[in-house]
Amino acid sequence: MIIKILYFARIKEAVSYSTEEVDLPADVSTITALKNYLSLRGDTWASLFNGKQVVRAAINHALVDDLAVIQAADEVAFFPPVTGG
Amino acid sequence: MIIKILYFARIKEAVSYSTEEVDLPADVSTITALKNYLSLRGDTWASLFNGKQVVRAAINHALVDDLAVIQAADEVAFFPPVTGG
Amino acid sequence: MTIHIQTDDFDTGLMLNKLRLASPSIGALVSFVGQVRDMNDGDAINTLTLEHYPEMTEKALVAIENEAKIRWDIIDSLIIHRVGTLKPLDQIVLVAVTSAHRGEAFKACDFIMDFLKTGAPFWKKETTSQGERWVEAKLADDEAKERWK
Amino acid sequence: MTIHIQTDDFDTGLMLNKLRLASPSIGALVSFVGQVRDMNDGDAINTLTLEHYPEMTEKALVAIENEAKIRWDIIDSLIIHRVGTLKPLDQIVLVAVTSAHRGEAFKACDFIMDFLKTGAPFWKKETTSQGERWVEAKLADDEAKERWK
Repeated sequence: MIIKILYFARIKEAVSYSTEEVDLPADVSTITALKNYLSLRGDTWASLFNGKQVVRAAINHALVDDLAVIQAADEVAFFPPVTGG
Repeated sequence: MIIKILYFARIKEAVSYSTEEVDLPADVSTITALKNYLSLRGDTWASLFNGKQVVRAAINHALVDDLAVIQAADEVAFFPPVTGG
Repeated sequence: MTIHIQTDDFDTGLMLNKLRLASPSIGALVSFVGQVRDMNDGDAINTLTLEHYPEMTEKALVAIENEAKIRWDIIDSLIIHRVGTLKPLDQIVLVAVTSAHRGEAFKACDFIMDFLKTGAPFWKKETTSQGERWVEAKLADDEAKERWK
Repeated sequence: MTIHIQTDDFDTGLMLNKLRLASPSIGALVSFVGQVRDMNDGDAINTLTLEHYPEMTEKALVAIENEAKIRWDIIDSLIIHRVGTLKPLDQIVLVAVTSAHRGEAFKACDFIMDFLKTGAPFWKKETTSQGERWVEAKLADDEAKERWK
């Protein structure tokens, strides 16, 4: 399935992407699975998602936890804990 | 001893005084004693201080309770619970 | 710490900007504005007249601001309270507090309002179509004050 | 309920007056203004740049305002949040809440700030004499949010 992924702030800088479209294997259907899948891209990605720093996720503009299910055409976003206000 | 008494709001209207000087007998030395002393002036005063409505007191611009001691030249004020803000 | 008791209206935006721009160590400004409502206890309000005890008012408000400054790490505070005759939509009171971080300013502003409501010598009289009446003190205000013990 | 995300500065006094004068049933207006401080973690701040996730930001803030309106008896609320590059003494955010009585507006404004701080997709990067750095989220903000459970 094809989804859109957005990256923000520190994470955007780390991966050098702000947005991309990816065609996911059928078994990559949760945020955890997506993190693991992206970690295979190399050290930068692996160290980003190794759990040492908090990476928050949103699906279709709503904050979700790592067990949230991803569906085709979803917009997934990865970002550090927010610091507005 | 001579003290000054001020009245505010509903109480000022009830007693028709805003301020007066009174020469108190020596045994009238607390707020309670002063309330009792003033109650002798007549029905209006007695009903004001009979405890059915709350009458707050200040001595020299500080809120006090009924056991507070009055001294010569003090400024005593009587008023209803405050309603500012 | 500033206190103004006045009959005139005040410019809330101007006062808040002054307070906020006083120091770049200020990160938070919390303020409360009280306004005259058009209804009270089911009756339409024409005017609201505030009486106070001038010699005591400022002392009471200084004591409240001092207590707030002892309890919380705030940078500055401001109280403006009007007296005289007001009408619905008029501003009655402005309380504003600055601090480095928001938690302190929120608590201090809330605290100052609760103590002003229960300890500063102001009294409200309102005129309605039924005539004049003194506004009754609210039990809710005494209860709000109890939170800070 | 109004939300503005903008690069431009805003006129706090004007916005507060508009909100307050919208109805004579309003008795209380509580507001928070956040300002860029000149120091953070011991370093002098030259600039602060706010990035956000535009498609999500407004949704997140609407959800927070809705939740505040469910929890407390408030009349209206306003959130203005700036993005882009700011400097010390610049305003970052305004949150304002109106209600009939002050308790509701105080709680709702405090609540909105706590949830904005932990749930709205804004990120701050600051430049100091040491260079650029992302501002770290604070544990204190997560703890503040826990108060509302």
